[in-house]
Amino acid sequence: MMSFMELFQLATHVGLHHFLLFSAILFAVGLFGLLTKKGLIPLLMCVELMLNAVNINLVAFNHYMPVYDYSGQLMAIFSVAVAASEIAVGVALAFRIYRDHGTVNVDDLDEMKG
Amino acid sequence: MEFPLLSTILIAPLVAAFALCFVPKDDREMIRRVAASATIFMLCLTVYAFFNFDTLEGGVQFAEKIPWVADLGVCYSVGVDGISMPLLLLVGVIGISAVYTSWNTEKRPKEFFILLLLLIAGVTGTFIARDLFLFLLSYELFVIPVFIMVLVWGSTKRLPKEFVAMKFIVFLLMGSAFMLVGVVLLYVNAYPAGERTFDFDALRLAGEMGRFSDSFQISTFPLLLLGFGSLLSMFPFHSWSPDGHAAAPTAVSMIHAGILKKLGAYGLIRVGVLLLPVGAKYWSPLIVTTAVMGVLYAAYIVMAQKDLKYIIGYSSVSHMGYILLGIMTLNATSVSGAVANMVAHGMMTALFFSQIGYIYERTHLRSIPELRGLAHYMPHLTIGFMLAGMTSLGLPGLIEFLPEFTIFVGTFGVYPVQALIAIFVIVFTALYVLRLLATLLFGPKDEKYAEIPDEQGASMVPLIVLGVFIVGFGLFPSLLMNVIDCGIEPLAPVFEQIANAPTMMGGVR
Amino acid sequence: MDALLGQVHALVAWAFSLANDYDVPSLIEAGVFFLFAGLALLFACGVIFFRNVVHSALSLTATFICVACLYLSIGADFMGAVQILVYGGAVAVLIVMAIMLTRRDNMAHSNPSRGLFRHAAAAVLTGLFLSGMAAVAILSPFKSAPQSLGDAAPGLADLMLSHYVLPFEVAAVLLLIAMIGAIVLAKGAEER
Amino acid sequence: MFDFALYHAWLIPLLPALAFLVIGLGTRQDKKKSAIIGITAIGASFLLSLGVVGAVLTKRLVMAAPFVMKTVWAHIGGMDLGMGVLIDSLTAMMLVVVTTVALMVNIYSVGYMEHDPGMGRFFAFLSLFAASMLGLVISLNFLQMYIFWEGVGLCSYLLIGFYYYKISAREAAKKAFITTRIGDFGMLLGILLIQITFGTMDFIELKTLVPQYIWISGTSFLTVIGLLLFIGPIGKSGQFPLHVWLPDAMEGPTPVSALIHAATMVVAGVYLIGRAYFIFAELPIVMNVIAWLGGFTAFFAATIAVTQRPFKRILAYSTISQLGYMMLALGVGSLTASMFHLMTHAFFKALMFLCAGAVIEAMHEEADIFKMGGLRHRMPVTFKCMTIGVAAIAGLPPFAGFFSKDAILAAAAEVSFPLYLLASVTAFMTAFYMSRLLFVAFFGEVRDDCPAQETNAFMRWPLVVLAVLSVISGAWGHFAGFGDWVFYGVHEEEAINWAIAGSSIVLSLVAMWLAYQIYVEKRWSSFQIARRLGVLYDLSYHAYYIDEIYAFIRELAVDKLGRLALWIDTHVVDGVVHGLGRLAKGVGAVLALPQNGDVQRYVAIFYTGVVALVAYSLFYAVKILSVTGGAF
Repeated sequence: MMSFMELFQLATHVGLHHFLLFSAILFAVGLFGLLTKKGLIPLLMCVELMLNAVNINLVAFNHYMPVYDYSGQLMAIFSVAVAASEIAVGVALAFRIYRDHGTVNVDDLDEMKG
Repeated sequence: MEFPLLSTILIAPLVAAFALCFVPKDDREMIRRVAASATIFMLCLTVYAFFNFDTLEGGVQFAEKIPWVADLGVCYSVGVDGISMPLLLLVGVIGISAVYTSWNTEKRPKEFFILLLLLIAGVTGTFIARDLFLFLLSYELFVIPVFIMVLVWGSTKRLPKEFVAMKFIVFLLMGSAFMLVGVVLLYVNAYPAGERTFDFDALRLAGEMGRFSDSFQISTFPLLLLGFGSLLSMFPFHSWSPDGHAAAPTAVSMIHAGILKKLGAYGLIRVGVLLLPVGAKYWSPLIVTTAVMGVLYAAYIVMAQKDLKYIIGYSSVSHMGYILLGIMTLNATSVSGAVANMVAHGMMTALFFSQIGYIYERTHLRSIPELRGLAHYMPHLTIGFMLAGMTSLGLPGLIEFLPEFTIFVGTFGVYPVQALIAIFVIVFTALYVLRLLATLLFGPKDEKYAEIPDEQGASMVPLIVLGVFIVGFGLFPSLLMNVIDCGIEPLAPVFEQIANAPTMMGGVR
Repeated sequence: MDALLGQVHALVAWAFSLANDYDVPSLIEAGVFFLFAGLALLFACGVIFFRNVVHSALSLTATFICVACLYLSIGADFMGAVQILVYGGAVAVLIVMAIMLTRRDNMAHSNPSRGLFRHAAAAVLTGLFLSGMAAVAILSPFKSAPQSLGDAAPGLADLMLSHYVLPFEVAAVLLLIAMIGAIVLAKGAEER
Repeated sequence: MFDFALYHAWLIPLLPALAFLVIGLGTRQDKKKSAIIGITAIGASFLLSLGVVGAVLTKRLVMAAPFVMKTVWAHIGGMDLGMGVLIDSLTAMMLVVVTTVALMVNIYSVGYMEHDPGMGRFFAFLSLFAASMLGLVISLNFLQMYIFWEGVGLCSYLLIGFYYYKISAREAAKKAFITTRIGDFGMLLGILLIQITFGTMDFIELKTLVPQYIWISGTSFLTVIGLLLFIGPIGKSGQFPLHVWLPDAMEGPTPVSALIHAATMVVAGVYLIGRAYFIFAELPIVMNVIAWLGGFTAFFAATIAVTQRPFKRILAYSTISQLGYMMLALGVGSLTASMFHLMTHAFFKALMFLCAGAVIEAMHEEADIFKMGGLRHRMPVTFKCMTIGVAAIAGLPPFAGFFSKDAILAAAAEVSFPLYLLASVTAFMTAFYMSRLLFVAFFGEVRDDCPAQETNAFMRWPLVVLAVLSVISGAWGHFAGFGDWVFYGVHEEEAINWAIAGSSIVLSLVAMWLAYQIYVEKRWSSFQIARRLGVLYDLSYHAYYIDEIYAFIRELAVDKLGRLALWIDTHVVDGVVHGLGRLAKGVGAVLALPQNGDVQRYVAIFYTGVVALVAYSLFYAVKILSVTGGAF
């Protein structure tokens, strides 16, 4: 069993694991939201949270792992681009759905049910 | 590097299909001219290849090899040996016949011919592939055009064509799902990771090195058998085939019965028997028995059928039983008989279907009490039906006699009872073929056919092309047999090696 | 008094020894990390639990900014900038606009959630997921080797235009398509 | 000259084959050209055959020392399949018989088919038949023989069904093909067994291999082979129980009946056994079967012929009966007698058939002999020819049949008295029903409405030629030493056994007198006799109802079973398939339940999966870490 001191030392030396844990928690928060929210736009926000968590991982790996170039950050940038597209289309969709159905609550939207 | 003959043969229909995309859809003359010239070109090249095939040298000839997906060990590797060369010729012959049989397609000819050419290209690819991956790719590829063609240009008689198309595709894909598992198992077991390859020869080498243990072979062979067997319309997995023939447009029926079923048999030899000889040996008594049951059973069903396409459909199930019998008897004689019979039966069935297609196109009838006495007005059609019928019942001097005889010679010493039944079915074959011919062609005149023209011009092409090969190979079988013989020769050690392997019945057969 | 003084001395001595034992820069680093990480998580929870969707959106923006600060803290300046510009700016604005466009009534309860069962199930699933991921994160034997590679922007540009040029182009096309798609979707078919 | 013929013997079948090609592809529409081509080809073959005979006589090519030419036809799966020419005295005899009759029939057909639009087709088929038959005769091995055997079967099918618009002709053709196919099935099995046992099908090689085999392994397996081989001749040569096709085959044009179903093709079975006599002669059981089946068939067919009414049908049953004779002769071990009878029978039976053709044509397709009468006044040449034919078949000296039939009776008497008795009774009945035919059709009063006239020259001259042959071939063969040439084993000089010959002459004369009394003098009413005989007469008249029995069996074993199989296929086999389809649908419906359109549920399911995967990988990670001992 580690002593308090060792634990403290571990906690205060910020490293890759801190970021990984943080992004895991952030992702989990987003996931919880994704599972519990009703409105379409909050859902989109939760997705953004999860994407951000992923980006954090990428950047952190790039910083802490011996990779010697910026490919991790570059991945994150691509991810940002994809996320931006996603949010743009998502918002347009939400708007469209609202106009056609008068609601953005996902439980009212089950037309594709088999 | 020498001229890439096989790739040219493969690409010709693809180029034509591509060119057809730019032909206006109303210009039917142009469309069919393009399709016809592609298949004529193919036929010329395949005939050239066939007669330039060096039977003394043997082995794989006209080979080409280009690395493709290096990580998986996939190559674009083509070449023909004594087994695939005759089948490639078969593709060439049936290809041109199929195009000319569909000469008068009214409904969306452009799309029809594009799909037909794609189909031809797919089967060509399968026969010339020397790489298992390429083989499987082409193997799965042809299913799509067939499906669409049955769906769009098919005819609904006993069953709706949509249903039949679905049945067809489900059957084939189910079969190939099992087969795929088998192939992946082969691939993984042949070599350790990193050295893996799909090359046929390399896989065979692995087999010879003993990479496939006996128990592995025994458990994997049924998977391959399910895949190839269902394509080959092995009893009891045959029921898609007569329905498929009946619903499909004539050209598809021709290719389907003439080539696709042979593809199953070819795959069974190439992948099943060659790579897993011990497995094949183990299961052979069972398969031989079912094959013979299929031969007899399908022959019986033909007796009760009235629809021409069903008759030929079931009769081809019966004939494919002979081929399966020949393959699974696992000796050089019977297998060479089976390969020759693949060619023979392909040409015969194609001729039958093209003649049926001709008469169906003009009368929209195809059951025998309705069609009768055609000989009075259509001598050419009569010759076509007679030729096909006589070939079907194994008349000497026509292409199918010697292959069947060879199968019987090979089989009779190994499985006497099964062979006896199989040979007895030649009487049944004679019975149903002659009944069909008698009612269809002969008998009193029926005035309602007076207006229908006899085969002329383009519609004579299938009869002439197929007829030349049927009679030519029948009278001079060495043309065909020498090629097959040099393809079977390398198999002799394989058969010797398994001569003492156990079967499921226990002892040594 | 002496005793008190002695204690103060002792305390000071302890503090000094502490300062000697622990390198202060890393403590500061830890402080910064925990501050922004904590804030980010707090705001993230806010996104979920605020009743008013506008508050949620603001909270989300705050999360983004905190994450951007974290990026800056590990020397990823360019990423931080991108994070602030794209997420803190564009995405936030888009979301707020979407909210404005789809909600015209009372904003007080504009961010509804599911029932209790849903919450419980989601909590269980999320908890499992989190514990799994945390275990993975902790158990993974990564060696942290912080490195500074100099200025990020030129390095990124080099990569983007050499090795990753195809993905770059694809991303550009994707953005274009997304833009067109968004316009088409929002505009609607019946007005054409 | 003779050498040329010998070394070009392969041309004998090839010329008619070429004629078939030329007529079939070119001159089908032109009657005259087709006839000329056909006759020229067969004429050339005839001349070549004569040359071959000359060669055989000069080089003394008896059956033990044949002349062989050989080529590889195909090499497959380790088998060398040869084709070639085997010339010995037997072959030469058959070649001459076949080409002679074929030439005569070809010439006759010019007159007979004059008004038929399908004359070109007819000559094409005739040429094809001649080619196949001649190919069969010169066969070097069993496979070649089987090939041409099937070839003549095909020609027979095509020619029986020549009047394809007649349903009866169509059905008869089909029946002939299928019935002989059953025989071929047995024969094919026999050939396969020979190939498997000996590794060759060549007659010459087998001739040396078979005795060795018997020396080593005995005859039991060979007996099976022999019996199987014999099934082929049963079918082809119309032996009981596969004789049913031959009477129906009379639906074909009469020249065809003369050529194929009397003189040549039907004796192919006899010829096969003769050719493979080195196998059969070693197998006593098979020989007994052949002898008794032949004897029975001869008798059985004769009992049917007695009551038949159509001209050609009587001749057909008589052919079956005579073929039975030949088989009997083979079975009792006298190849010479059998082949001798084959030759004489070919001539006189062809003669009678051609007469029948002339009569039926003259009667405008009326075949019932009881509707004829007094034709001897109208058709004197035909009458004379027919009389010669009847005398020949009845075995009166000095006509051809006397010598050959006597040889058979003598051979039978040597081996088994019951067989001899059977043969004698048959000979008696043969004389009776042939005289009946002659007397009813040609004697008596000319009917008022009888349209008969003597036929044209094309049809007359072949009759005369064949009549001459029917007269002289027997005596000529006997005195010129037929038996010196065509024999198996050791040849024994056979003088005529006058006890047997005398009794058979007496029997024939009695039978003819009886027929004369009944049908010309009308001393006894034939109807009364028929009524007296009752059931026997009915049985005979309906050919023992064998056709009906076969039809019943076929209906039961083929058609009903076929329908059953179809039912099974559509309901059971397909039922399983469709059942599987429904099963898949059902499973699909169950699996579709979670997909109710609730996106969040999808997400939840997805992440459940993720959690499971994470847990799974963690499990292994921990395992690995515990091995490597590495935390971080």
